Amino acid sequence: MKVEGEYVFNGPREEVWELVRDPEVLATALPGTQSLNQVSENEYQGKMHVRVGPVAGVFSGRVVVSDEVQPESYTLTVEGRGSPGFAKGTGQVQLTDQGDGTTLMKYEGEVQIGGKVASVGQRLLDTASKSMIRQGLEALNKALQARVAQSEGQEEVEYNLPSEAKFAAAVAKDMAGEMLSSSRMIWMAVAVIIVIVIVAVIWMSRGGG
Amino acid sequence: MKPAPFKYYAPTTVEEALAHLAEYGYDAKVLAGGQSLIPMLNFRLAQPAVLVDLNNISALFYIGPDEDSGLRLGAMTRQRQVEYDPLVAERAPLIHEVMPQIAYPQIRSRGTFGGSLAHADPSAELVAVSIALNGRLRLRSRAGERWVPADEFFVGLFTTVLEPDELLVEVALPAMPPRSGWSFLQITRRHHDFCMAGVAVLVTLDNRDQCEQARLVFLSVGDGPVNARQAAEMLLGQTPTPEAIRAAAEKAASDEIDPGSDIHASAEYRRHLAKVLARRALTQAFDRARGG
Amino acid sequence: MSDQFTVTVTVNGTQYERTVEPRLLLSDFLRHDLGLTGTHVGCEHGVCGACTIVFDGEPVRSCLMFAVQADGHQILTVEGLGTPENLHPLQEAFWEAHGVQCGFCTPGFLMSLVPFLEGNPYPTEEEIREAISGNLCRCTGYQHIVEAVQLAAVKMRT
Amino acid sequence: MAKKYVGQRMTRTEDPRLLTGQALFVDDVDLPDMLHAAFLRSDYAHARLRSIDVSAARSRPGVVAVYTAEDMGDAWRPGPPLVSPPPTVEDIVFHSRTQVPLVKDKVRLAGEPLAVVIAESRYIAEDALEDILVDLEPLGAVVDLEKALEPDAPLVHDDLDSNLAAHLIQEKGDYAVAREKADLVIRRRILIDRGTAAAMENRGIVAHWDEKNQQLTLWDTTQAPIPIRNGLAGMFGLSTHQVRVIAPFVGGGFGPKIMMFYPEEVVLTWATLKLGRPIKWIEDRRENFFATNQERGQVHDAELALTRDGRILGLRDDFIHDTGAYDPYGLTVPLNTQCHALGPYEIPNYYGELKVVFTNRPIVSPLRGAGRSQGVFVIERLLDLAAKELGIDPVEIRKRNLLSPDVFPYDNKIIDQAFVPLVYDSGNYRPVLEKAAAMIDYDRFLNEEQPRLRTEGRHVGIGIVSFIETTGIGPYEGARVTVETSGRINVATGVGTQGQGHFTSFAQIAADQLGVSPRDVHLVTGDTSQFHWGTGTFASRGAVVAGNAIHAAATTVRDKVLKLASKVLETPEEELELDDGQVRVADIPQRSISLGELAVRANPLRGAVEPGTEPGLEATAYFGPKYGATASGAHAMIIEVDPETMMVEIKRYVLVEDCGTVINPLIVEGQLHGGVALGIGNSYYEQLMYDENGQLLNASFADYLVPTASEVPRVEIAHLETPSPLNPLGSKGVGEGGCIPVPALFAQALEDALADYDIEILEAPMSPNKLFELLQGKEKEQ
Repeated sequence: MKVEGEYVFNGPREEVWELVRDPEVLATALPGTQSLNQVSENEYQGKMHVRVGPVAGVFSGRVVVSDEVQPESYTLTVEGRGSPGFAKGTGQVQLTDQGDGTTLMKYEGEVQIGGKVASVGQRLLDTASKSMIRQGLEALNKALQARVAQSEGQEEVEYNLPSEAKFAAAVAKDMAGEMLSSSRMIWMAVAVIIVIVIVAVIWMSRGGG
Repeated sequence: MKPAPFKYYAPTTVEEALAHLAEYGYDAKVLAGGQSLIPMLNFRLAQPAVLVDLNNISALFYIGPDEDSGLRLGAMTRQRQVEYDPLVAERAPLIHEVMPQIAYPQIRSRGTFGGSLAHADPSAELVAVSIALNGRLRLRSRAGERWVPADEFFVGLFTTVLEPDELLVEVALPAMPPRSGWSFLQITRRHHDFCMAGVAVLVTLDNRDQCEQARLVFLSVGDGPVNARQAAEMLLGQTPTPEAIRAAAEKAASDEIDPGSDIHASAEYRRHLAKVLARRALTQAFDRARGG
Repeated sequence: MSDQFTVTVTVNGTQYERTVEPRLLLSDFLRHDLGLTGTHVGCEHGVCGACTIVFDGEPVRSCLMFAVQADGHQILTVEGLGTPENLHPLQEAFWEAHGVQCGFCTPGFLMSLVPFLEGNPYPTEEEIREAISGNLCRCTGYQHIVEAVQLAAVKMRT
Repeated sequence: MAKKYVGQRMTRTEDPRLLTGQALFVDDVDLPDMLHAAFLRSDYAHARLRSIDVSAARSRPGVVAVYTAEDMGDAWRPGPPLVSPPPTVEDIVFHSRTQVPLVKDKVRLAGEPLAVVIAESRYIAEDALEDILVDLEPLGAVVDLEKALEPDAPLVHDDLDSNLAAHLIQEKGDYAVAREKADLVIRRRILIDRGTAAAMENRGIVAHWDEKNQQLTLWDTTQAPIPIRNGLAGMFGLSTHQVRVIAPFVGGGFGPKIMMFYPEEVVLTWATLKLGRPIKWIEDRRENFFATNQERGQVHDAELALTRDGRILGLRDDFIHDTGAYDPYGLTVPLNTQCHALGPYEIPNYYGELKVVFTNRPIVSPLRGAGRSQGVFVIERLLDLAAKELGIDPVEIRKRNLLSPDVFPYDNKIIDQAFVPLVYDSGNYRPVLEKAAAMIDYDRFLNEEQPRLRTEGRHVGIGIVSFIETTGIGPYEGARVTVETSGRINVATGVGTQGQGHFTSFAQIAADQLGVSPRDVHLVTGDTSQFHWGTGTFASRGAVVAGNAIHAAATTVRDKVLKLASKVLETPEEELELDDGQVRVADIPQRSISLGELAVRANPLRGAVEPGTEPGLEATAYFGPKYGATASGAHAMIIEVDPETMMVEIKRYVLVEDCGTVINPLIVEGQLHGGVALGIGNSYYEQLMYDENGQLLNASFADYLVPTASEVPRVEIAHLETPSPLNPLGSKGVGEGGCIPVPALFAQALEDALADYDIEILEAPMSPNKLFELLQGKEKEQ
């Protein structure tokens, strides 16, 4: 599956770079992260407890950063696995200073998805990934604004790192697993994938070192 | 394909259910009709620790009149009951027309009206229809209750404004104004599959046969229901000529929806279908408005 | 979490009481706990309709319910419809019109159709096809099933 | 003979049990102390197995055993080839690679089993699957048929130097010369993709080793119980008398329920031998999409050479056939494709190069149609395009090329799936086509209705195609017919039954010989303890091959009955008649004896019998045809398309079938209806979608679209009978005929309906999305 898009961060490029390379921010901004370890200069390993609506699972993942050109671009290779399935992807992230204090992030990647989720959750995969990436990036942007505000000594913008539950809620807050037709079913499978994709994308935004 | 173990509660009152939700938060899933949750459990894609089953809460099953010729439905009202209810047929003919198109008879026997809304599938007929009809939803938690317009209830893909300790308990549907017309069209691969694109339309004409009010709500062409406000805006105050309808359909399909691709339909095909359906549905709805 | 629940349910007029885990599907309960193997399981995700039973008078997928949810309710399965020696008119019609081939989907069709025909004694072909739209059959191409329902409607009216 | 039951529309004997939920299916078997199995299957289509840790699963309460390939020791070995590879003829390449019970070193398809959990319930077994830790190293997957043969493609089988599983060229006449002479050559690339059988009952097995009796019993949803019995006995060192395989009522077969072996058949047998407890495994629907064989993937490069007046000079059809990760079923499917591309037409010159490739997808074996519909799609598409190019009506171009009735038996010079020459036994094709055209009112539709509807802006189109179906192939089947002392007739045969109505049609055959009602004929089938020899149900052969074996055995029993009755009634045999379960003296009906009484007398307690007299009224006979019987047919449809939405409605469907002597028209019609429904699925709804990594993207009934009652039209049927000279009943098979021509027919009708868009359909199945893209392409061109 192709994952691509653009997002404008309300902050200068250096700040964005700083943000995405700060493991502290990311580890807490990635809800459900049980562990996130840098295993070598360019490689991270982590475990995430993903919960999207009723779908839940522990995913273990690995990220390798390469082709890093600070503060412009880098390539990420991501692998995640859990009982509902697996995802594997490579993506390029590019940051462009727009000259007006904002930064354009362009991301482009190819994600392979397999296992249960891929075989029964196709209906909304594409739609879902778009939607989830947008929400993930918005969360990061809020973190950025909080940082920018802080560093400029302005009045602090209120930003609380989302809890697992809140994040999950933002991702897919659904109450009753009710619905019309199961015949047409199982979109939920999708959600897990989406989270994997988000993880990939967010990890993509993690700088080297 | 057998579900993983879970803890099970079958409260008989809303209060009890809310207490369970407050206690377990995101560890709990609400089981309404279960027609989409249980397949997920069977596939083991969902493994909630706790299920709170609403099927024994008799207070949530009802269809009744609301003031000003509207309707009120308890969230657990079975879809099959809605399908055959004479009051629904009289007061919400759009719903009456849509019900038989939802899934299969056996699913409607069990599936509930509120469950479908809370599930917030972008392809769900009732999701789009509830917005088209300007419905309002009553949400309850232990802290109290609030009413949310359907248009604001759906946040995105399977996402609503419901908090984990909240339950959707009731749906209120206002009466359609006089000189209103409606239409619901969808294109499915097989009869009764999730549609590749669909649209629910409600229009009202003034006494000069100009469009006084219009709502077009699309399904399956975005990460939630898409209320095409700009297209509706274009029609207001206009005589709904074929050209005006065509232009509105074009607007909605090119600027307001954001379809994804899947194994059944590409984004491009969905966009095309949305345009065709919007045109046809508006045409039918205006015809009906003129006739009534 | 091995909570057990006691379920009391009336199936085909007989009351049963069993202790079950809450996750036990109603289809498995009927087939394996009660030995009523006429209800078949074809997909366990609610599409094929083979496991359809009549639950409090309405057709439902027994693979999309838990046994514990049947507590205090009335169920009709294919075993409650007729016997080989004394077929229900709908079964008779399926026989006469050759609405059965491998027979695996058949109980699900019958249980979808019993409430349908009771509510609609003069169904059109289109209504019949709609009524069985939630039941898959791979053998018959549906034509003889539709003819069987037309025949059954006549039999059940008289 | 008083009554003739063959040819009657008889309701089926087996139905009352099926209709009341009394019929036994495999999942209904419930034995004391029974355990339940669940398989851990690979998520990856191609991967190396690094390690597998089942310790946590083993220690879960309720789990009795967890096994991997390592645990199987010497019992682990690849399965035998089910259909022998072709005889080693010069220039044939065939690499036999068969499936393994559990993956030992390398995963070759998504869903291949890695381990089995055996537990007190299926619920617990599935819980334990989640406890297993597997380390798989993903490898590049082979999915695309053409890319499979590229030099840098990953290898499905590392010991081969490419993914080529087989290579074979068949020739008739000289195509190159024919092409030289042709006025028109139509060449196209034609794609046919995979579907699945989707029988409503998934596969299932209950295996039980009874230690005290030293007896292995296997209830299995197989279409071939006897070969499974023989194979398992051999594999586990048991006498065939110690192994009983029962295929009880089976909820639809359609081809893929015949395999030797499916991994589960071996693993369950091995495990019950080890544990001494009965074990049940029921495939779930998601598993079925991975673990049960599939069919149809082929890429053709085909060309048809014709004269200006539409006569075929030659056909060249080079194609790549996808066999999946293994090829236990030999060349059955692609050979059928080659044969059916020749169809009912006089094609003097043919050249066909076949390449079979291994891919990282489930195994390919016959699925109702078994390669035939692909061949029909190729020839019919080319003929349609030629007709259009030459300005000849599609029916007319077919008529010009149909074989004439005086050429039979007609030797098509190439070999068929049984490696014997493709000989058409009998046929009369033109009346079949003409009848179909008349039934659908072909001329009136084209001349009146279609022009009228087109002026209304409606897009309606008609299609009509001819085809043949090779059926009733060997090697053989057998049957034992017994008159029981109750007067009822017992018939035992080895073929299994999956809904084809064998209980009834076989009874009709026996009843005619023995003067009883078919209701008094008890048929036992699919139980190896009841009949010892046979092959199975496949290739539309049950009624032909087993039917004729029953006919032969019943005829012999009849002779025995008459001989004995002649003595008892002191009347010459010629003056006796069999009717109503009695043998009567023709002119003196009160002088009679019942079959039951005769059966008692046929096993005398005292006294002497004439030397050479066999006891009982029983006979066993076998039937093995020289070659298959070739049925034929023509289908026609009218469809309407909405070119704005791509929604298609079939307005009328007509078919004419010639399957020789019809034993039971009711059953034959049912077979045809069901076949058409599958064909419609294969035309517009059912396609297995794989991504480039070999992941199946629609492994559920929500996304794999089996047609419902709303998609399948009413089918109007007519029969013509050209009996087969190869068997006494004159019958030909009909099980697959319904589905074979449908994709070709649908394509023709769709093109006709959208004539103003001038599209070419070169792909099956089509879909609304593909149609949308075709029309968009046209709009952009214009």
